[in-house]
Amino acid sequence: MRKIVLSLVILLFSMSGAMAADPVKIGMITTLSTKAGYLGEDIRDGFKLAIDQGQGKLGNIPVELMVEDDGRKPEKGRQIAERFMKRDKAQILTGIVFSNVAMAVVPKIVRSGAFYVSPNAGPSKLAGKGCDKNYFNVAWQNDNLHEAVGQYVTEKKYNNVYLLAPNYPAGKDALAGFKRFYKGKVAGEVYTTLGQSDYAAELASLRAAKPDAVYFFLPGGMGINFIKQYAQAGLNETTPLFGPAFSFDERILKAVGDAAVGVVNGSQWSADLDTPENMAFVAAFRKAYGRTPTLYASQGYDAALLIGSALAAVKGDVSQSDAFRAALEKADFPTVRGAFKFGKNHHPVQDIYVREVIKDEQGNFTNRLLKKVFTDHADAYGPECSMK
Amino acid sequence: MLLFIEQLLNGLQLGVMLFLMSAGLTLVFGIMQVINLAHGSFYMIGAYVAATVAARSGSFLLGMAVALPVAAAVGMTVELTVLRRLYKRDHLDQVLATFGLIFFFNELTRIIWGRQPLFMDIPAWLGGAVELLPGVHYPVYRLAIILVGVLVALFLYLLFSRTRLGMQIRAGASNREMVAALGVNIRLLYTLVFGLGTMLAALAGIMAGPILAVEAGMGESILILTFVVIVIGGIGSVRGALIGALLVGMVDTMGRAFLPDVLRFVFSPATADTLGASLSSMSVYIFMAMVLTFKPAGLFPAHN
Amino acid sequence: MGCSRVLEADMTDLLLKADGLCKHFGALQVCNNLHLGVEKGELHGLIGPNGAGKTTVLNLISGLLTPDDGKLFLAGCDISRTSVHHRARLGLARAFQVTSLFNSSTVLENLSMAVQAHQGKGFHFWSNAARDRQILEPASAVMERMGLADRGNIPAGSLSHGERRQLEMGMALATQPAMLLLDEPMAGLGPGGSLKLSELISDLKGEITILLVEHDMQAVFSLADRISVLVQGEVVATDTPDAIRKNKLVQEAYLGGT
Amino acid sequence: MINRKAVINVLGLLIFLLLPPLTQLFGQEYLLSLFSRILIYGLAAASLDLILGYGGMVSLGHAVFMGIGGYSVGILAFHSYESTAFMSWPLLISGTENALLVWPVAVLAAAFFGLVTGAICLRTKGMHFIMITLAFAQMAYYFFVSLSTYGGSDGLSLYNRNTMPLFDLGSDVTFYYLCLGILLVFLLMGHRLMQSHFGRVISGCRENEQRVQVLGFASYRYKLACYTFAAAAAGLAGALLANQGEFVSPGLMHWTKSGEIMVMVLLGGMGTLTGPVLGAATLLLMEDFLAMYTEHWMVILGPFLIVVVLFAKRGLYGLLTGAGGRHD
Repeated sequence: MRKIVLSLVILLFSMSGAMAADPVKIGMITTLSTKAGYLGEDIRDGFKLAIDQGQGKLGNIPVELMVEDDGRKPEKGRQIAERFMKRDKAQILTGIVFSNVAMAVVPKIVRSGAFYVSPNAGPSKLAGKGCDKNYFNVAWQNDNLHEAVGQYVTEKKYNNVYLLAPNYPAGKDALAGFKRFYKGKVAGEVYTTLGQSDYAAELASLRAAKPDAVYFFLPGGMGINFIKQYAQAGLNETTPLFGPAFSFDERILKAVGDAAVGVVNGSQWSADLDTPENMAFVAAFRKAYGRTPTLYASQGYDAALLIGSALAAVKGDVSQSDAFRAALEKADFPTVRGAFKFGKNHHPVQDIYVREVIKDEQGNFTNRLLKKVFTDHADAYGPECSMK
Repeated sequence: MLLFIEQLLNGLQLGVMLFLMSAGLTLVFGIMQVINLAHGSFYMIGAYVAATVAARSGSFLLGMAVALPVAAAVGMTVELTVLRRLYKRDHLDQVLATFGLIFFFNELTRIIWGRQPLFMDIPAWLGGAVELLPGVHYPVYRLAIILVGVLVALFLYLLFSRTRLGMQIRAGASNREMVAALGVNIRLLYTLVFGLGTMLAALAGIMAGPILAVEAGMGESILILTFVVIVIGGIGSVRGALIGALLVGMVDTMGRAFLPDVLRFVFSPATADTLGASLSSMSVYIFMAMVLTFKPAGLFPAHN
Repeated sequence: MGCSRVLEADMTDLLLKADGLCKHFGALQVCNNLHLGVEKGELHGLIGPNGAGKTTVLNLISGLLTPDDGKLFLAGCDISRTSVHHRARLGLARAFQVTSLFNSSTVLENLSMAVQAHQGKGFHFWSNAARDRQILEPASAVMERMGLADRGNIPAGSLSHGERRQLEMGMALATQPAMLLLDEPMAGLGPGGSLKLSELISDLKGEITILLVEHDMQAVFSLADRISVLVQGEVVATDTPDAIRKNKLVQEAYLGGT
Repeated sequence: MINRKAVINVLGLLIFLLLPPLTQLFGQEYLLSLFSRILIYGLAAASLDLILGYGGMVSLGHAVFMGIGGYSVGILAFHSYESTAFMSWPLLISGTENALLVWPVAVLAAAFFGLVTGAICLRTKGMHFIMITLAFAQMAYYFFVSLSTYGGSDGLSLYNRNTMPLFDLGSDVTFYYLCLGILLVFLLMGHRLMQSHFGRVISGCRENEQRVQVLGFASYRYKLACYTFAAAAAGLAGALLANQGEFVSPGLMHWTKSGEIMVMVLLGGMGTLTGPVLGAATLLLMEDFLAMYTEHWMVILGPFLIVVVLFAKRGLYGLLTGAGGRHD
């Protein structure tokens, strides 16, 4: 009984406290359950780190972060978005990991006048025809990282590359993105079943095609399976493997182990990117959560800082939506990626690098920056966007 | 031709993996008449425990030695607490309850081990590849999986044809009352069979661990294929499970390997790639639908 | 093939004719070149030692099994390969050895189903079946005839063994069949129950052609017009009860069997 | 007992009728869309109940019909935005957003798919039936995943809901009442259907199919008709869901979705028609509210399902009404 009274009292205090400070509510819809749950976890933790560093404030404005799990289901994401907007009157939403959830949720959010800042998914539709003045992507357009590797592979004079991706739109976009900058021959183009776990048959065909390099896009567990099996088949000794950063984040590397060492992958960020902001971020993240941040965490952190910069500009009054939007467009925040600005379709114009997977002195698997491939790179869909 | 042989091996290896899963499931179904959707969870538990122990100790075999009894113990606990009460109930009650078990176990692994997929490596002594025929290199570990499958099939054969326990199990499958009348402790028998089924699933999980991502929910993708196997083979028949598993393994592998190439004879490359990819995803299901259309009770129905 | 429901007008002498039926399960030959003729209007007994294949014969006739070889005619019409429900629609009804009822439905509902089947009312989606007088009246009539009038609202699953048998018979009757296949209706009944059922069957005699499979010899010999003896899947004799009693082959089969 | 059941039903109806004003009163309008989804899933679950609870046909592929209904809406709307034709040969079909055209198309498409696959599936029984229905659903799933014109696994987003004369479907309240109306009509129809001559035969097939055949019913045809009808209703549910969420994706046909619908039926109590609606409400509300309190909500939901199986044999509806499911 005493416990109940006590918690009631605490609740009342916290409520009255909340009223006094009147924090800006930010709704985070993200994927915490399912196999992909760690992606949402990292985005959330990165975002939270920024808030914690500001002692509950972003851009010196008190904020309240609400997080809910969409279970990777579009309809659930939508349900949560509605709750955040209607019940909690949140005007800023963020957090969605997957393109299919984003496609279902984002149009609803921005059409109702709220803002959405994407810390991960960047489907081409939202960058092109479906762009919106209230939609900002602070991560990348889906094709970007593939484009960088395509460019790098061409520079390295690989001329007969084998391509592999799951049979779904993001998979096809990925290979299209790669081919946009890759100028050589295609030794084979294979689309696998979404969610497939065994790649023995594909690897056998791949070996038979004798390519001089392999590019693959297999997000999540599929990638873990593929990289392990690729190495087990002995292919990593003969044919170099390339991929986007999605299959080489620090948490996947932990699950893949030695099999990934030496693989070159494209990313807009790396833990060893030598800027003061990034060094501070990586150190703080390690201290707070006891693990090396992934690119998802960096994107979550950047999303928080971007929102903070705009909040500061309107002094926490999001209802001044034009001013808030203008502030977001400026992208005036200390990004951990070195340089960052928005294109007219509110997608990033940023540098993109290739990294190499290494085993560091402590025996941890991580990425080392290799080369900057693109400077101020924008996505290919901007021209389709009607915004000015 | 060499490629074809390699793909045959791949199909065989996938079939063996499926056999390990489906043998346990079909036993449990044949004998207790229980539809156990949570079978995939034991596969996952096997992989998680083995990965954890192997990571700590550095020994794959120790991981296996710990994971098998742990999974069996979990399985038997589930049998004693939940499934035992469902034997006489409608299949649908079993579906609902074991669906609940899937939720529970998936989330529990996430709570215990976190969201991060675990790492599990091939033991050094099974690493690398051997040259089976000139030009056909095959990973040793995958050969080891095939070997394990053959051993398990042999073990089950001996168990059922040579041992008293095996005969009791077989008799229990065909006539429950009769076996009970003979004074066999049917409850104990059920628990043991369930433990055995669980252990086979866990073994599949352990063997898959070094090849696949060890992650929560890994059981469901193979679970459905397992059900496909036992339905094609004929429910309750271990022999049917073996043949069904090999067929499904072959159909799936061959579809993935050669379908796009075959379609290129008819369609443009781009169309062939897309169509081939879609068709090969469906190949197993199309195969099952065809088998059931012509043999509605599967290839080897256990009971007439 | 032009087969329609058996009517009085188109009846030939033999209502049912089996012509060389064969059926085997694996290596076991359960029905071996079987010939059987049931005349219109008679009560035909089918007896034989255990395992002679009596139930198999009924399954072949009603269509639950398909013969490996041989033909089956109902009123001159080849029904060897037609489906169960088609044969039923032609006027072939069956009462099972192990009663086969809708256990959670009431007696009246069970009988209504049968009447409904006879009337061909299946694809009526909207009218309430429980209030259909065209069905209720004949169903109640059968219920009365079977001596179940006061049990109408009891679920079939809660009836006594004897009552279930009566209901089973009633189900077959309610379809107003041209021919009734009875599979050991007396099995498991006490003397009282047997007597009651015998009365019911003799009451039907002449009205419906009946093929009766029964273990209770006394009942068969007193009820049947003619009797066929089945031994190892073959009919070894068909004759009047008196003649069968004296038949050497029959005596051998039975004495040899015990 | 009848009284108690009637009281529960009326109470349930009242709650559903009064929800929109209540949510407005308490400023919780967002709940309305959750409850619209409950009504739609209730419709899908009740339609599954027709074949599963009454007909004894355990289908693990019912969600595929929702998917087909949903995609009918999505695809036609897509062509309407793009001003292109869905089909130009043999007859011209252009895109449209008119609900009075689209929804019947959705129903017919689902019914047709049900008819064709049902004709094959119904040759099998028991576990085999479960698996072959699943097989067809998986085929459809992979088909739509790879169908890049219509978004593949990302799905299709609608700009707005379908249009209908007299009703503004864009209004959440109107849409909610429309769903409620459709659900009620369906429950009424289902109830009558199961009491009709046809329903008798279907229930007979569940209990003793051989007997049904021996009586002279071609049980296969009855089951196929019932399966097709259930598919059509699920197709309508899919069309509604696509409108409610303004979105369709192949995820709608994944086997786990079919499993969820089945869980709704079992949870609520099969063979009751209203029970599955209760089941849908329970499952969706639990999912939603548990997720607000813990990320690990599944660790609670799982054992809850097991407890229901073990202790409420006839589902929640049976527990509430005190009467059994099914027939007695």
